[in-house]
Amino acid sequence: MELAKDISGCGIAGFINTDGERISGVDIVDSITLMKDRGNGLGAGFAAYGIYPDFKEFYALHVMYNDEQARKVTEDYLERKVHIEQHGGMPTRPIKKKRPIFFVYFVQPREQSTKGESEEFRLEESDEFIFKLVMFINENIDGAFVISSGRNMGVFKGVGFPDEIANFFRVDEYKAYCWTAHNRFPTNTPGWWGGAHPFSLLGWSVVHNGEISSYGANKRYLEMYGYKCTQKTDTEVVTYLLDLLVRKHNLPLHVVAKVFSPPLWSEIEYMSDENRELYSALRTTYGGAMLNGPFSIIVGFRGGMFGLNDRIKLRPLVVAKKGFNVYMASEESAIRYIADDLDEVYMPKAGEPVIAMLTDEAYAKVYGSKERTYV
Amino acid sequence: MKTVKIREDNCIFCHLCEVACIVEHSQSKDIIKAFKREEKPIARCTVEFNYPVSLSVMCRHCDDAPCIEACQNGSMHRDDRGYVVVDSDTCVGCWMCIMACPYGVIKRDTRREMWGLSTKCDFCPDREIPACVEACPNEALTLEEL
Amino acid sequence: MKWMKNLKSYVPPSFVVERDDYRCIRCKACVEQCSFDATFYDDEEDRVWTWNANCVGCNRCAAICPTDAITVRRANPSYRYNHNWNGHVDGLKKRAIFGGTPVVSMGNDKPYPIYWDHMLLNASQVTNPSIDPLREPMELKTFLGRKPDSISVGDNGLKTKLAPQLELDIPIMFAAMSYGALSYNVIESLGRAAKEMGTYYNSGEGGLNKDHYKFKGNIIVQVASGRFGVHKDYLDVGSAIEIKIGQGAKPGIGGHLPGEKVSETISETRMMPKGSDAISPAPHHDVYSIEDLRQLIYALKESTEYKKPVAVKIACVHNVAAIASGIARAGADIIVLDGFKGGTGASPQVIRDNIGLPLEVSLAVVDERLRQEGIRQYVSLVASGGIRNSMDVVKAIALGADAVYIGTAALIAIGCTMCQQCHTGKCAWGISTQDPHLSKRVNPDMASKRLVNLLEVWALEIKETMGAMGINSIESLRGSRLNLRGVGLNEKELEILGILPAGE
Amino acid sequence: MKIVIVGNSVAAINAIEAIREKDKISSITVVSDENYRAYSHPLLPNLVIGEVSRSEDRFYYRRPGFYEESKVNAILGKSVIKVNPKNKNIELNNSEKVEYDKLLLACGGKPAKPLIDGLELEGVHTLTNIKGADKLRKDLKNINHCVVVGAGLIGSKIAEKLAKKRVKVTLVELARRVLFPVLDDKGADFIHSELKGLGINLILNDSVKALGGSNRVEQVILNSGKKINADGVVVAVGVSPNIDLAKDAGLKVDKGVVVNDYMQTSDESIYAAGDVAQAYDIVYGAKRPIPILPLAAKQGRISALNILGMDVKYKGGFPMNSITIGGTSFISMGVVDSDNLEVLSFERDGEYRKFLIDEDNRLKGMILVNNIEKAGIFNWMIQNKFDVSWIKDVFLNSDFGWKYFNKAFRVLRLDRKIK
Repeated sequence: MELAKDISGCGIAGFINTDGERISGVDIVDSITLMKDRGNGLGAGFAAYGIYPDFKEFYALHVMYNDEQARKVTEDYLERKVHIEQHGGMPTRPIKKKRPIFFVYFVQPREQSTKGESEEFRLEESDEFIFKLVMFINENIDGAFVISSGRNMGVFKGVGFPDEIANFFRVDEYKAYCWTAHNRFPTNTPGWWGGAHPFSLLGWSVVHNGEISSYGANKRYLEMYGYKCTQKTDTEVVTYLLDLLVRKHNLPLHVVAKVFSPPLWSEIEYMSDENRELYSALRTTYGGAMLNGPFSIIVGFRGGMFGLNDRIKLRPLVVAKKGFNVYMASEESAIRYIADDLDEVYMPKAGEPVIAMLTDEAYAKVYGSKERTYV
Repeated sequence: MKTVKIREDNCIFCHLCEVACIVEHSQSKDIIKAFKREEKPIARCTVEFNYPVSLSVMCRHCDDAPCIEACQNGSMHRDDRGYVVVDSDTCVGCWMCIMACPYGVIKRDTRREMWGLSTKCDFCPDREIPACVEACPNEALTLEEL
Repeated sequence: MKWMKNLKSYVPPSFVVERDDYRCIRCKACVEQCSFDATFYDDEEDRVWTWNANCVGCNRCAAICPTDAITVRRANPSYRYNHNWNGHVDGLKKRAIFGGTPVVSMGNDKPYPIYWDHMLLNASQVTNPSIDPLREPMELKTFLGRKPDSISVGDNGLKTKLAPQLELDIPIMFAAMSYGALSYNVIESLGRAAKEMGTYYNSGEGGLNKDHYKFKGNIIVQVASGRFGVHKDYLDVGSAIEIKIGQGAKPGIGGHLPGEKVSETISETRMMPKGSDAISPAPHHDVYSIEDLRQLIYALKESTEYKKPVAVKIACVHNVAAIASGIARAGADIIVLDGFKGGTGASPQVIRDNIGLPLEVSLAVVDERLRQEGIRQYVSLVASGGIRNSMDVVKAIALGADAVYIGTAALIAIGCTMCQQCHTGKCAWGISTQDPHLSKRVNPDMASKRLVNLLEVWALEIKETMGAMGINSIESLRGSRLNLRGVGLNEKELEILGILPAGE
Repeated sequence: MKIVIVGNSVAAINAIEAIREKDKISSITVVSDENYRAYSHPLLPNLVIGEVSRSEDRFYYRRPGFYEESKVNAILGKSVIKVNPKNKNIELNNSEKVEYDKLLLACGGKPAKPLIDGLELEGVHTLTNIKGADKLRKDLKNINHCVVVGAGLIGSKIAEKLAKKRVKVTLVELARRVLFPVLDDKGADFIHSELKGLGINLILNDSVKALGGSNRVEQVILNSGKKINADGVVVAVGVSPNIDLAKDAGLKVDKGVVVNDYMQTSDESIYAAGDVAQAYDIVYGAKRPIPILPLAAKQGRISALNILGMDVKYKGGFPMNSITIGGTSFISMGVVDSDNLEVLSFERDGEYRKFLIDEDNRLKGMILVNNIEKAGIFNWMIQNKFDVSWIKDVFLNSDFGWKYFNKAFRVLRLDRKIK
């Protein structure tokens, strides 16, 4: 088979309409499917933002079960911990191969669930509550895995080529203002449904082409802050690092980019005093969060999309703009296939983040509040 | 002109400069033969010791060499490289150079039949780096512009 | 033969010096070099002779001999084999004859397991590219000191002020070895090398000679229980201050510099009378608890206006993790872990050989404990005691160290042959001696160059290894135990080291 | 510039070399009454007994081709009869005149004439030049017993050489010891025993009054009245500066030609150097002629540099001698015997060391016998008026050397930072 050679790792793609216009999943499926030889059928997935406007206040838990027993245990647990507004099986089309079962739950932390069962809960810490909930399920409940847990977003992923997965999850029927997609060529971990990408936690979803050679260091860094890396995948640590640095440490995204892909010390030496102090402090403090090794990532988050390369640009990433639309992909063809007459096409420099955000109006329209949060 | 710089702080009193000098000026240039089979040449450098001081001293190759001025028949002369050397064919062993040398580094070789021979550092004409400098294990002798 | 052997010792020689008579040219270089009176020249016989009983096996004579005429061989006394008693016979005799406990030097030389040699490193293949350090930037810069959990960044840049940090261009420093234990020239060499390589050398507990104030910016000054040479200027010259609680080679006991080694300059530097024994007490007499340590840490910080990180050095002992945690909470910025293979200038043999823990294990448990407690950010860990090569450094960093100290390795680089005679003050290589004639044997120009070479080569080897693992900055290796796999270790050892067995 | 040099020995040759180092253009003319290239005067005794021949390079002061390479016009075998400072020329004995811009008098010394009757007899020789040496060498077959008059450097040396040739030798010296100005009694004793060991009959405190014989010398009559039958006599009572030319030309003369610190005579175009010149003696503290080879060389160089207008000062010299008689070598410098100076001395196992130091702790003179190799260090100390107060205690150590000096001084000296 021709695919046996001339392979280059994973393919990633994503686009956002910064005006908040919701677009069907057909385009993203076309775009990622075009980069067929960047995958090998062992994993594909999509993340979509703005797909549950009716439940935008609720955390949408996409949960994958290996069996009914797992579902029962999980649902018991969920009922104890959270208020479930609505739940049900996720809409799928028939597929020939063996597959897990998928359920979606729209939940809110339950204020009354306090004593004896969990620590004290305060409303402003609902993100943290859900974070712990997800960590608990993923770590402790056999056969259950939360594949996404953000509000007004969701992840669809599994083992197969992108078109198969899209077909299975009926991705074409969803409408989102921001889509990201992944076509997987796994090397480190065996292909399983939960291990497919995007990897997601709360509002974060990450698609990633590459391999984080610093995985071991990042993992232990995260463990110090309560993150359990259960998936043995480096995309997982990227997701958790984003959650830690942005949600908990309040670092702006462009600064996070410099934590992930910091400038060389030889570059820092020649910076202005102010920047030198900043970058030295970043590297000194966040050495454990530095992503070392080849990667290009597209991160979806509440209200925006973020693309980044490793600091010496060992993996491809193309950015294009057309009107309100911002596209990112491993290959330019994947963008041109779904959008012609592009205003601008370029390859970002190593370690230079590309951040596309909903306009303020669009954000308010989509999320019903002007005050932005990342998750 | 480069000369051997004496770094007494590094001299460890091992005598290897003398050994190297003897070998270099021997017939065979073989260390065992020079010491055990042939007439052993006189070392041109001398290691002095007065605890804790130790240092190897050899000709400083003065710019205005008094030994040349004192020589009665032109045997002590400056060679093409600019170093002060003795013409052993003509030296008559009058020791006038010894009398003049302000560093006291010329030795007497009285083993020739008729004439004595002033023996001093010739800066190893067959080598790029003098043997003593090369042999010093602790860089107490270095080749430098003084 | 000029001398008669001390027959009452009843101990056969440990070494035999063999001289090839054909090769020996009687240049007497070996005679001058032997500082243990083992070699002499008999002019009547025209022979160089060796008194084997005095030979310590330092190999100085063999190294200096221009004709390679000398071979120093170990003389294994052919006592009848007895698995139980072999290796103890001479020690028993010495105690019985001399009535004192033998003092030894350098590190533990007993065949305890060396965990470094049971850990293998990872490398990239295909899926992530390895990096060629000769072409690509490869960063070893390391900062030691307290780091915050997070920093905040405003529109005008950094809002969080970082605690003072030690900046290292290479995560290898020279361990505490005092002026007094080592000769002036060795200290000079360490200082020069540290300066050139952008790292630090540790003054040790012997104070700092005024001449060496020129290395300001590359010195860590030590405050030990003897408080020798500790004063305002001394603290000011240091880039960091290290409180020595314990030392790997002799946990639980103090130090002893014999009066013979307390020369004029040593006496001046240490601020003590010439010729008197320099005794470091076992404990600091103002530190009898962790609270006292906290007070000492803050006293030192106070006196240096909080501008310098304060390190605490401890010997690795059984509950090292808990001790380290306490020290971190007591306000130390850096914790130095000194494993039981760490060297010394003098230690009772029983202590050196039987007390302490391996560095590898201690480092693993301390790093893990600090991470579990969420305080790993607040202290830097420096691993020390028996780091022998660059891969030990890589493995130490992967286990969780921020940097390492090297002592013995540095001394070997400048000549040491591990003859373990430091305590005699007669070091034939000019390293652990105050004899002005012997100490000339270390030429600071050459020795510092060799130290620089060593560090440069190690740096390159570390970079090569990092490149092989596909990372280009040392922080991505730090604590990355997934890059280690254990071989030949049992399950419990693997668990304690926090590494997977090979194949998993 | 036209430079003319009268004389062709050490001072002249060194002057030529110095000029040619700096100036390749000026013409140099050398005039000498001896028809030989410059040779080594100290080797004359060796020449007499055939240890060295005139065909050997060893005998000469410079190698063949020296004059050509130095582009020197050498007028050899002609003597200068007159110097005309007014016309700036010299007159040769063939009436030829040679013009000069600068003139260097380096005409050396002439043998002192003792007041002895019968010096005109056959078999009576002097030994100040090749001619005398040749004459003696040819006469050697006729000599069975030779009386050497004067036990100076040449006298002692020729006595030793003749004795080696199995000639019976009697050495007569006016003073109480041989080599009177160069050695003290103890030092001279070493030579005395060497000479006696060679079978030389040594007569001290006596001098020759007359030589007897009809055609050839047959008898030597001493002041003491003693008569010695001898068929050969070598008169070696020293040399005196050859000042006649200078005197005739109206230059200021004393014992030698008087020169200033720049080796310039009373005529600013005329310089003098070597045995003829009367220059400063550091140890003596006044100007006097010191007829020794190293000083002639130095003065030759300095006068040449001044001729070229380089303003180089002569710092002065002092007597120094190195001689080997039989198996004894000695080197002496400056004052060798004095009652006013501090004297350090040491004698053991054939080694003799003596140092004379003044009240300012300056070394004034010294004698080394047999262990002579560090002599030059003392030479430097005398020359530079070195304060020896802190080091004189070790002067008598046989292993005296650099190791005894103060470290800072030693390092600077050996680095050639202190000249």
